[in-house]
Amino acid sequence: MPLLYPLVLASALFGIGLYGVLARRNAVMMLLGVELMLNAVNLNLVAFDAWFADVVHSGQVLTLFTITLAAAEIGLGLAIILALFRALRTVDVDEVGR
Amino acid sequence: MNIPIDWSLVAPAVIVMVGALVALLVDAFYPRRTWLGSGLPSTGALVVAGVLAHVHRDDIGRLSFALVAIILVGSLFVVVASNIMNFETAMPPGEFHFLLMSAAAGAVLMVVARDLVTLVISLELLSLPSIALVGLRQGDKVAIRSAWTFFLASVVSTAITLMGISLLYGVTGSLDYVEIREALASPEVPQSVVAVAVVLTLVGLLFKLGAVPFHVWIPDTYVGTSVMVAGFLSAVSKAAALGALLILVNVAFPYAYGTWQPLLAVVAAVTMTIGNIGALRQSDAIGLLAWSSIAQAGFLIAPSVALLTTEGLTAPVQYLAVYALANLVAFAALSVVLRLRGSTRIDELKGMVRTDPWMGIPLVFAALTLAGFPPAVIGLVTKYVVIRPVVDSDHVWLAVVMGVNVMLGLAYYLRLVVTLCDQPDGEPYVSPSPPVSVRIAKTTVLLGTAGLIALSAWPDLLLRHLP
Amino acid sequence: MIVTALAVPFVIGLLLMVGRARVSGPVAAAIGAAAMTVSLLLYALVWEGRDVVSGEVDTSWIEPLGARLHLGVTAVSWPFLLMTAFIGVLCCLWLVARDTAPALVGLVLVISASSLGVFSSLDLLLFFVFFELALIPMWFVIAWFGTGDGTRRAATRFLLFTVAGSALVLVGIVVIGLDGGLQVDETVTGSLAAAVLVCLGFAVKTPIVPLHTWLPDAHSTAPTVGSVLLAAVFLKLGTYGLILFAPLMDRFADVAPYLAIAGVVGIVWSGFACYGQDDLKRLVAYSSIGHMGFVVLAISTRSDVGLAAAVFGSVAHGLITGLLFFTAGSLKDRFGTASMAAIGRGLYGRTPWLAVTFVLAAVASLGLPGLAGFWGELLSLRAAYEIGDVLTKPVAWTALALALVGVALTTAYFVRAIRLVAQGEPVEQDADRDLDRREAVVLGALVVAVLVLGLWPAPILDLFEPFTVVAGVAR
Amino acid sequence: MSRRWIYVALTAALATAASIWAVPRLDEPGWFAYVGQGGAGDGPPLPSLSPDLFLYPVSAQVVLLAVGVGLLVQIYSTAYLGHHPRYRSYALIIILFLVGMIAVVGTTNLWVLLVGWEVMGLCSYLLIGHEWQTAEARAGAAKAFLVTRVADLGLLLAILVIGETYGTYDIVGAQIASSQDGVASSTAIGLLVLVAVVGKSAQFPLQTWLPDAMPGPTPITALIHAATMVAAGVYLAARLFPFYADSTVVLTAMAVVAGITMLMGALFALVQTDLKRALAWSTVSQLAFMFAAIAAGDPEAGTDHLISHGVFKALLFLGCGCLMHAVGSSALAAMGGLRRSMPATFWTMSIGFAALAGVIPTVGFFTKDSVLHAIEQSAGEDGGLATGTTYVLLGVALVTSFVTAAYATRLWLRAFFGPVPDGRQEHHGHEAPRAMIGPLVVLAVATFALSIGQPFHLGIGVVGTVIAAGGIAVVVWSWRGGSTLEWTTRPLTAELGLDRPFTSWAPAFARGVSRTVVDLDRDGVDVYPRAGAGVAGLTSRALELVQTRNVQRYATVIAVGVLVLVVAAVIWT
Repeated sequence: MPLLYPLVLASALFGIGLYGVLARRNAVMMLLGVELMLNAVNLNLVAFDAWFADVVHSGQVLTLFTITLAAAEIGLGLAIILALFRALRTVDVDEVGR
Repeated sequence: MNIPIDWSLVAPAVIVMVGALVALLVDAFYPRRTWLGSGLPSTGALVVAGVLAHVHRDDIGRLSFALVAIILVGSLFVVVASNIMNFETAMPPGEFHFLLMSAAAGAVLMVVARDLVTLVISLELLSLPSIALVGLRQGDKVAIRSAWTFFLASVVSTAITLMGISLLYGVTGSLDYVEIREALASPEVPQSVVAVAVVLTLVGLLFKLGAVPFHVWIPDTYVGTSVMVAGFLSAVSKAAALGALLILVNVAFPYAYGTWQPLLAVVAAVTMTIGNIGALRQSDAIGLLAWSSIAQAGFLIAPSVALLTTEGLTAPVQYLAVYALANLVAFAALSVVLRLRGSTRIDELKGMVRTDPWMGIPLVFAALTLAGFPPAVIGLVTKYVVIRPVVDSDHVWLAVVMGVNVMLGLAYYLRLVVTLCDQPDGEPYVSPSPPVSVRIAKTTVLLGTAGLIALSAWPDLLLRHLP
Repeated sequence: MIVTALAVPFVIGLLLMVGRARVSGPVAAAIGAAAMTVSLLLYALVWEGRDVVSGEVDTSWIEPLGARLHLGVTAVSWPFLLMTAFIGVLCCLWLVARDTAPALVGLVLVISASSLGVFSSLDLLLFFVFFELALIPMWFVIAWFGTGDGTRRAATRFLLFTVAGSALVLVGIVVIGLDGGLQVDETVTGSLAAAVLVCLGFAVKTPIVPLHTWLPDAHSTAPTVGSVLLAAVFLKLGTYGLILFAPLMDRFADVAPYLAIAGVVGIVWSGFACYGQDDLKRLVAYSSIGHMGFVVLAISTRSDVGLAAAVFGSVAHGLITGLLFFTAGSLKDRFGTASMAAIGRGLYGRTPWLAVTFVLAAVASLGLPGLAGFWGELLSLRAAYEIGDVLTKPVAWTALALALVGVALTTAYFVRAIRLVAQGEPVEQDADRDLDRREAVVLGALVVAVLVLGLWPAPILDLFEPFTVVAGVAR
Repeated sequence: MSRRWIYVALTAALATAASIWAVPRLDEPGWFAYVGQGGAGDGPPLPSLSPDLFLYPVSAQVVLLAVGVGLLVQIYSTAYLGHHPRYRSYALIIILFLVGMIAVVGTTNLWVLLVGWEVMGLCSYLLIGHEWQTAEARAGAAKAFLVTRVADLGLLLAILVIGETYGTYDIVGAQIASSQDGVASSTAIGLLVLVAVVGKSAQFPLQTWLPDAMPGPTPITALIHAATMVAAGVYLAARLFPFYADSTVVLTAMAVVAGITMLMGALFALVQTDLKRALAWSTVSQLAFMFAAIAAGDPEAGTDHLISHGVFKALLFLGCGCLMHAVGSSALAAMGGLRRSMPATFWTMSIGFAALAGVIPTVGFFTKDSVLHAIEQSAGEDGGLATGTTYVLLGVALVTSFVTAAYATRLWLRAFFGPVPDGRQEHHGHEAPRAMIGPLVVLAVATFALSIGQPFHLGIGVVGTVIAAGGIAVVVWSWRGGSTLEWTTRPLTAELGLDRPFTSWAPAFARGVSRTVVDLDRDGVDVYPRAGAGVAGLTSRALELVQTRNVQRYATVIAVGVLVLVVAAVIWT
């Protein structure tokens, strides 16, 4: 498989994720956008790893770490959103910013 | 697969992490959740980590050791001065110390990282606890909102950095600094992709430094959180980011200097200018320091245009040391002010040098250090130190921008200084006999000031021994 | 010896500021005068001759940067030092009055001591540290002890202008330091950037048109001693800086023409500006710009005569403008304003001695031969006439012509001022009061100094004659 | 009363000392001969004020004239101004003035000369402005000081050029150098000196300050504006003559200036209605005579006339002071018929007017004769003025002689003869006190005494006498014919409007420019710091607008920032 396909897909994912972060008003949806961006990175890493046939598989190793990090971020993010909701009774970022 | 671990490098971070866990456990199992209960193990861990780092300083390398030392001392300062918060029931001491120590561990790890995986992990280890720290105060709407701001800005920039790292991996096939450098040395690598990758990779670090345009989170976050956490972010977190940036660029990207050198120069110039201008209209001392820390980030980044020379590496570290100490003194003094007077508005500080010289004079001295103005000679000398490599690498225009920014900076530091020295309004505030925690915080402030004065009297102390 | 001479006023100044509640104003002023006298005597005694660096102190300071604690008195700096210490003594004596705040005396001492430090430094970084050290105290002097509206604004303007200039100087010092080190007697640089930055920076301090707009506000709102220190000492920091740095920079030649032209344009500009002033302090402030223009013209020739002219001109201006500001201060003390319209005409008849002093100061300032102001101007003109090493004939002679126009204008505006204030049908006011003893002592001392230097310029000029190596300034 | 004599005694002491110094020098040979030490170095040294006192015969004469007139004026003033509240400062300034004059004349050091020169200028300023309550005195003083000081810049530059050319600031040294290495830069030096003396001696076109200086006390006018200060210009031109003697340009310029001034001054004097002002214009005209002699290459004739003019003009001014003392005004209309009531004043002043008109055997005749002779002689000589110029100059001088005799007669007649004006009581026209008459007598005697030993040039002397007699005759004839001698020719009484550039144009120009400069300084030059502060303030406000606490906006800033940086980086790379 040519390297191009996964890269295009990754770029698209990253872009969509970024759009989600910038455009969605709901905090949870923004988190999802971030997830998409991180997964684009993962896709990139795995694709490059496969393409290089990297012996030490550093790409895949980093992918594993990224997945973990993503989980941690989501955990923290959701906790914050929960606290926000408790404090402000909303998860709409426009409301939060006011 | 047997992965070799260089324990001498990791040991300080591990010790700090252990300290974090101990603090959490003590807090969990010790029925009276006191500040000291979790604070003492933290302090101890930081001291031990420092000793360990000193023992292994040859393995760590002079530069990294200097950065580790700055981070550990800064964390220690924050831990001790944070005692000021012991009266706040909304602030759980165990969690506070655990998060602080975790972040400190991440910071230490960042400056000893020699591959991108470690860098990413340590960056997150620094970021996520910091975010949690910012929002830690329970039921505080402003704090949680600040945490949300910080969180989102942080994860977005982390994602961008990761994207950059993935591209870098795609170009070089490795995540190890040295291997990346060797790969980039070859002329066959696609230059534009490298440029994009380098820029994206640096984003996360610049974000932590608070460089323009990644500075937007700083004012909200500093003002929204507790004072000492802001101090931690401004000193320790920046130290880690700067250290990581210096080492990453110096070790991994020397051949891509065509990309990062102009980038850093422009970013530095814009950052210091925007930071100073932003500070001009602040009416709150914390807000002023927040913007000033953005401006200072510009001064920290500027000498990295000469990163490939020895001086380009040491100058920012020396500047960082003084900046961190002065900033911590200022934040700690302000935390005392906040506790005693309930506000950090600049108007509230009026006449403090006369009514409360033991807090007023340190604030004045810290402000003068940050402004780079005698009698705080060390501030001036470190300004000189950071301008030197800039000029040496023929970026005279940047040096001139730095000069102009010294003037801009003075405009608001002066306001702070003269307000502090002014005739106080109304009745002088008489604080009731302060509790021990305030005394501890005051002592740290005075110790820090003493350090600054000693350095002013004898700048060689710093410039010769660090790094 | 130099260290003592610096430390005494510094320490006493700080002590006075700290212990301001425990001492009365006159006592503080007397202590301050004593301290400055000690300093003056030490500086006078330290002199060992013009071919050596007198009282040299040279110890290590910041090794990695090549900066040393290097102090010493040279033929160039000695007149500046004595003048500064003398003015410092007089400022303290001036403050021996009932309503003096002890803190003001402390600030005056600190400012004087820092300025002495500037003139004593033979290390560029040390020079810069002292250069900056006096600024914030001066802010306080202007903002707290000044009179009129907008003292704070004027003080801040002064400070920011000066710091903008000195920041450029700092960058210039970095360039010089990288090229040739920081020791005045060793270093030399071929960098154009250094020359531009340093000249631009000192141009703000000196000040040179069009970078002068901070000066009138600051001078006119400051208290009397503040104005005196600003004009007599602070402006000299700028000219001394130029004198000190000019020989260090090979590319000074590229900047010199602009400097010369800006200097003489300043002379003419300030002349016209003075002609339209009503406020006496503003008038004196603007006149300082003109006199500094002569000094700048002299420096820009970078010749031996120019050096002598610059040093003499600076010192003479210090004394004469000190005299003018003290006189203006006396008037302001009496009438609450320095506006000539408000003071009224006929001071000759109302307060004869004060009026005579004012006329004498004005006449000295307009450069009448036989008074101190003349020799500096004259030598500047001669330096321009002889063109010097770095200027071209068209530039130098254009500058010369403009400077002559400036001399005429100076006469015109001072004659106008004398006509408006000293002469005229006297209209008595309640505040009419001739000099009291304190004022008489201070003004008398300055008058004597102006006369002595005017009739016997040799003490300073002999430092530069015959032209050989002037120790401490690489040449 | 006795305190006033202290100052007289001081002046007398000064005069005695100066005389002891100067009198033996009168017989020294040579006219500014090259004696004394000095030598050319590599370049001129820095200026010094070592006194370097040295007198030549001519300088000795001028010193004696100055201290003599000074002493007489001081004595005269005890009566004239003795009750003035500011007599003390007045008397002291006169002494200072004399010291300045002695410095100018008695030194070979050009810097000392300059100092003395300017000290005289300052003293003149202070003395003209002695009555500083009155607007005319203030204006006159300011004008005198400004004009002379601007002109003095010429002297300053001339000294610099001499120093550069000959490597020394010593006149004798420079003369030696010029005799060894030849004269150089003569045109430059000469023109600069000319500027200086034109200002100091009130020659065209800088003549207007002298008549306006008349609000000063009359004795001062006698001292400064007749005998000494204005004469110092002539002295200087003569003293430095060797340095520009070979420059035709300079001599021609000087001749033109002298020619214009002498005739103009005489004509203005002819139509004045004020005695003092008429005498002032007469001084201007007579000074031009001296310059004419110098321009003709005979400075000695010029200095001789300087001495004689100093004496008789001082006499006239002091006499004028007596008249003013008597009638309370210097207007001719207030005088008339004073011959009988003030006989001493009448006789002494008559001698003065005779000398002014050039009547034998007063000294005025002889020295004027020498001047005319010098001009005549220089025609056809090599170097110096062109022959045509010389003859024109001679013609103008003769015409001036005629006019001079005419106005002298007119003034004499109008002051002392004719009807007593209506308003004046007879007893007002009383004789002046002895302290005032005494000096007049001394000067009158000197007017004759100085003619002893003066040369006489037959041809030109006869012509001059005839012309003077003609001038006198015309006026006397017209007086006999019933004319009141009120000649008010409009352009002449308005002094040709030559004053306008000084009294209205220059001040208006200075005021206009200064107003513009002040405005520009505030609103123009100050724009850049204010604009800078404004931009910073606006940016600061804009930054606050960005800090909305809206996370999405922050994220957008970050994303856009990254995009910009990436694009920039790609373009750079």
